[in-house]
Amino acid sequence: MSPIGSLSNDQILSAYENAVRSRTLDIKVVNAQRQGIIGFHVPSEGQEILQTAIGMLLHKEDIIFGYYRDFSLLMKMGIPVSKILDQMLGNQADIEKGRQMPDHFSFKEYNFSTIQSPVGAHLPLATGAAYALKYRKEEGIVVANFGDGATSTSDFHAAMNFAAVFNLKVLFICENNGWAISLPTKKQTVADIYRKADAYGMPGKRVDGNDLISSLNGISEAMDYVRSGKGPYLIEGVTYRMGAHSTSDDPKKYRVDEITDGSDNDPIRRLEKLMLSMGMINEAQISEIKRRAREEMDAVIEERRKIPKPEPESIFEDLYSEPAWIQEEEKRSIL
Amino acid sequence: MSPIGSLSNDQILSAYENAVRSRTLDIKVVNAQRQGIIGFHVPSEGQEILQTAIGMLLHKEDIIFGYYRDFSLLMKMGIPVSKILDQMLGNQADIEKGRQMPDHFSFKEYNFSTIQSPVGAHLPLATGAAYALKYRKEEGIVVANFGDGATSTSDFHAAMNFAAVFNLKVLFICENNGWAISLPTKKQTVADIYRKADAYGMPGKRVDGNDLISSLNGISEAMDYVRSGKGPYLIEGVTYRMGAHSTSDDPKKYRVDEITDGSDNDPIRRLEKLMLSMGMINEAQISEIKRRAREEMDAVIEERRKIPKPEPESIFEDLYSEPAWIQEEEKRSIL
Amino acid sequence: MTLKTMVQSLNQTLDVLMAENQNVILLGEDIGKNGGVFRVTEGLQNKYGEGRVLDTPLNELGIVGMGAGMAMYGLRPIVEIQFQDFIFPAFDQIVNQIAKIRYRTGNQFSVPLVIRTPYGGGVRGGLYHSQSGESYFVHTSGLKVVTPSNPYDAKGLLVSSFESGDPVIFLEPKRVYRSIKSEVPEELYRIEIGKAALLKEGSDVTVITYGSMVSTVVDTITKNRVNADVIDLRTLLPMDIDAIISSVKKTGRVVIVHEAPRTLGMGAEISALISERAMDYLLAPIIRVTGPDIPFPYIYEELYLPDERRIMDAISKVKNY
Amino acid sequence: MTLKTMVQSLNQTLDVLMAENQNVILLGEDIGKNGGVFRVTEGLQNKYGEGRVLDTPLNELGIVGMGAGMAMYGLRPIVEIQFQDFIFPAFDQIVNQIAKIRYRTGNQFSVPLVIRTPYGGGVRGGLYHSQSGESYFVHTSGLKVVTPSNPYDAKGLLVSSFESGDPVIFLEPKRVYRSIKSEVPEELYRIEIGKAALLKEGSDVTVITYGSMVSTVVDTITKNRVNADVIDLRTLLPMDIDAIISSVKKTGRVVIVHEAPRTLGMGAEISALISERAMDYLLAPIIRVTGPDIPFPYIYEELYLPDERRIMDAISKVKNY
Ligand SMILES: Cc1ncc(C[n+]2csc(CCOP(=O)(O)OP(=O)(O)O)c2C)c(N)n1
Ligand SMILES: Cc1ncc(C[n+]2csc(CCOP(=O)(O)OP(=O)(O)O)c2C)c(N)n1
Ligand SMILES: [Mg+2]
Ligand SMILES: [Mg+2]
Repeated sequence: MSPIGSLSNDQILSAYENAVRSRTLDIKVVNAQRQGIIGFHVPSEGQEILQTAIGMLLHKEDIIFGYYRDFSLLMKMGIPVSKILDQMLGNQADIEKGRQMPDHFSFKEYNFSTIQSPVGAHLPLATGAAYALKYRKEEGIVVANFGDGATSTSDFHAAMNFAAVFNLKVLFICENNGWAISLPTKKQTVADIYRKADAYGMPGKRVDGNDLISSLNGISEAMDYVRSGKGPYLIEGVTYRMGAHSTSDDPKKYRVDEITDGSDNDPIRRLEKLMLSMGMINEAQISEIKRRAREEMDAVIEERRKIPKPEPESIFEDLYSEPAWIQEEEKRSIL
Repeated sequence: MSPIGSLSNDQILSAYENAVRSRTLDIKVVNAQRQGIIGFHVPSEGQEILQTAIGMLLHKEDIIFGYYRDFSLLMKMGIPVSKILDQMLGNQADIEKGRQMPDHFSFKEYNFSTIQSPVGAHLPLATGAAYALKYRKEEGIVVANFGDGATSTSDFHAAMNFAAVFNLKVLFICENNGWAISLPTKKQTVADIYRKADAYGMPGKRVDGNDLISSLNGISEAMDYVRSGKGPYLIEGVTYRMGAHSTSDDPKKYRVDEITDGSDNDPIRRLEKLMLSMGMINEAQISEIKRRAREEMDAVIEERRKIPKPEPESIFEDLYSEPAWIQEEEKRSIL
Repeated sequence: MTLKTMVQSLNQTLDVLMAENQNVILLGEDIGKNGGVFRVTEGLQNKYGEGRVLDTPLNELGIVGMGAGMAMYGLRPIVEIQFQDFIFPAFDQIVNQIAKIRYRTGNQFSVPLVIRTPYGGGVRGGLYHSQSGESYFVHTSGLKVVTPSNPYDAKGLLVSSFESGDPVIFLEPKRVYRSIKSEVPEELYRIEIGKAALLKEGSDVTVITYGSMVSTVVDTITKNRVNADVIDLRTLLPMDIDAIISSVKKTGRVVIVHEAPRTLGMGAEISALISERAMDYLLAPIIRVTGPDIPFPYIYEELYLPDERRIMDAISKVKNY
Repeated sequence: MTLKTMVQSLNQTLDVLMAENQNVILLGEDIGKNGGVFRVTEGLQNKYGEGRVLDTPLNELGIVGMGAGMAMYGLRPIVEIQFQDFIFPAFDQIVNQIAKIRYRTGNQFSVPLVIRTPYGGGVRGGLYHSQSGESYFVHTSGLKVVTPSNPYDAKGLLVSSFESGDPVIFLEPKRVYRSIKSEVPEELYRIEIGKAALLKEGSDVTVITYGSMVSTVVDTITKNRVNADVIDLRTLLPMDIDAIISSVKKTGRVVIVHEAPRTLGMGAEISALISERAMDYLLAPIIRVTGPDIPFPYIYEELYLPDERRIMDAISKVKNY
């Protein structure tokens, strides 16, 4: 049973707003990075629609193992922009206490697990979380997002196989944005990514990740399958990394942009055009939504950047359930 | 072009003899292990026909990355039983100088690479060897053998993907013997093993590894493909581990044997019956071949076990291209 | 109380932990019907079912990673890696994930995961069934590293490891699995993580060791009537620095014995800690008696392993210095 | 001779090695058109083609394993791991394969493979772009471990590593990549593996360091006019034991400085080696100034890294002991 038939104008509008707010935050953060306010960023420009679709279909009890390029998903999950920025600034309000690079979020309260830098390494954890749900017969599924590059990792292989062998409720979603830093997907692997499911005896499906309806259709079908206990499922969402890999990257070295902000194949523009053609929205309203998003983001950045850093001694905390003598001694000698 | 049409009686007979000699050596070595003459053994009983087929189709310049259960392949490659036993005994004639457990062979002279214990870890090396062949435009292909359990390893995933992406001449042959120690293949993975090729965009094929003709047909088709430069190929040879995983294993804990020595589905017996039905051989000749094999193996074991151990100081050699002070100092303090 | 081998002690401990806590899950290769290649999990799948004793596919990364995910979400997994030599495919999960998750999430998540694995040589296992890799883990903050030397400690340390709330690498000296028996109470008891045992008391020399070498050291000291403090570290991370330093201050002479290779073996850290803190008490150089810096060879493993002769040589050297 | 950064020096060295030897192949992530994320391989794919500069899929195990296979079969691969933090997925290939292949085959095969990788902190890289993991490799016999501290050494050590015939972990201190320039001759030259450099001579104290900490140490010593021997190890496995011991015998006081965590960091081995050999020459405890045993945090990396204050504290302590 696909939810699309029942998709209301409000839902579409809110999906659109989420994508616009995410894009806007991306642009503002990249600027903040240039000004030295934020240390680093991995923009999700181009992947907003796919991520928003995932967010729309989640249930409250689902556990998300996202990756570092999941801004729109975080926002659609209702995680406040202020908390996102606190992490990126590494300030005193950051629940991670400033320990991780920007974009490496952990929001247990929101069932958003924890992001590491090593690509793919969260995927085996996702199988363990799914086993916990299964063992305790709890509601909910695990959704694990990752890039096309991640499909080459050892972690992907282990996690896909374990999920299938133990018949776990894991929905694997590959956000195939065409690139792993400078490596195009066709040099990452010869196969179509959704076909990698074959190797594990699970279904795989490709969706147009730049199209809201295609994404919602494919993902909801997969979620139905997973929720019903039939086993794990692999979705390949074909999308596109519109900008640089990160603020440290210079994509001109290796590619010419194929999709640019506001062009006809920009996924946000595509949704705009759909909404315009459906008469759901007009250009003035679009401008207003974008203006509001800019205002919102400017205000939150201004507010959050004023929060001071955590105390220096905090870097010696949380290594163990109780402090050990080694770190205590080192803390005394350093501070 | 399949070689089967042109398969001569002599070739079939020599395949049969190879399988019988291998089975006989296996049995003798297991006995020697019980008597404390040899430390350990991983028998290949049940997998003789598949391995013999591989050996028959190899070219001189092909490079083999085999695994620890490849007795029949080694023998079909013309590696003398004496050298096999020298390694297993760890004597002074062992080219590895007694450093590895039995069945962990390296025979560079015969283009048989080197066996490690960690399952699957040779597979990435095979891609490097294949790249060397390609880069130097040399004849030959790389053949990499491994078990069904190995398909779950990270090394398998990396090697399959790299081989496909770089379009390398690697023939991957999974000797699916139904078990990884106590784990049946269906709990190792939900997929059919040959379908794992899909994940890497390469062809995969299943052959009846207990049938000489099916094995030769499938493998030669795959070899033609690989030799012609079309890319890597995955063969799944369905065979059966007739005995224990190793001399340390007690299979009664976890299974009942499905195929036993000399029973109708024993691959050697199947070949015998084929040859008998074709009038190529009679029961007396069969007994004679088996008797000769037993004599041969008894004699070689008797001969090789007399060779003394390497000198104690040899264990400090061959760590680096030139000795380093650390090992030299440790040698002095220990000897 | 009955006499038990270490294998029996561990098996019984796992049994009680599973009986007491529904959230205890075992996972590893061949641990189900087969009971583990060393039989530590024998009978447990039969008793607790396939949902609690999981035979996994052949991928250590998957085992550790899945165990970690279970631990983050409320289960209490105890993982078996069949041989410590085969833990390296999981090394990234260990170093970059489980050791860092509590820290990086600001204590939102923890990974109370025990990774049991047999280690050490002396069973004719060659390069890949003999390694003592404790240094790789002790250098990794965020982990705890524990190794029992006898059946009694095995139980008490496993219980404490299980209850510690942190990821623990639990190294089982496979040479000792069946070679020593001790009295092991049926009920659960604890041996504190981070506390060493003083197995013998003496004033001439401090001999520091752990795990697989403890019985060799104790036998050597007893047989040769050495008047020595013998310290069994029991926990390698964090080490019991107080026990070490107070003994060194008493004896002034130190010999460290382990089976792992010398270079950056535990002996290096112990020696450095002593130099920093008790230099002026030392009457002789700190000597390490260890495995050499070579792969563990199939032949001559008796040369690889520290033995009575090498231990006594070192003791004589520090005593006659 | 021109002034070059370490990145330029390495780039030019790779260029010459490739020009001179057709068998040199580079492989790694993003090393082709992109020239590596730190630009060490910039321009080389353009010059030598896609057959000699390979952009690989995202799998470090595959990179190291494929490189090892090439090396066993006559090619001369030089591998790049994008950050040392991401080498752990390849750890099994490193510890169980490349370090043991010559040994286990009785010298039939060797693995002349150089694994280059940027390491260390100070670039705001947080937990996963800052680690100094040298201990993991130095504990692994069969490997050589090398780390240059300046652009000149980078070239000489890379050439020697390339020619050494063994697997070499070549650790490039990323903080130094562009922060120091030195004169670097165009032609190839060698700096012997296993030999340290005495960067300053003095009689009060021996300061031992390497890689990323060398310039901090030298600046501190110079600025504070400490009368010290400053040793840049350059090779971590095997270390230059003679250089260390002869300096210690002269000064009697030792401070070891590195960025890696203290517990089983290089300082432990250096301290233990000195205790074994030169105990009677010591006038003060051997002190280690190192990174703490915590993951490398994103904020306060200046607290993590040893600095002038901590180095001078240690020097005062040993001088005034
Ligand atoms: C194990 C590991 N190797 C290398 C890196 C460096 N790295 C960071 S992101 C990245 C590319 C990831 O590509 P993909 O999975 O497609 O995700 P995307 O960034 O395109 O969203 C690489 C190679 C890493 N973080 N982890
Ligand atoms: C990385 C690793 N993990 C575990 C082991 C222990 N082990 C040895 S053989 C084996 C099963 C291998 O099964 P398979 O690949 O099917 O080969 P087979 O023995 O059946 O021929 C296991 C788990 C190992 N050698 N290496
Ligand atoms: Mg991508
Ligand atoms: Mg098998």
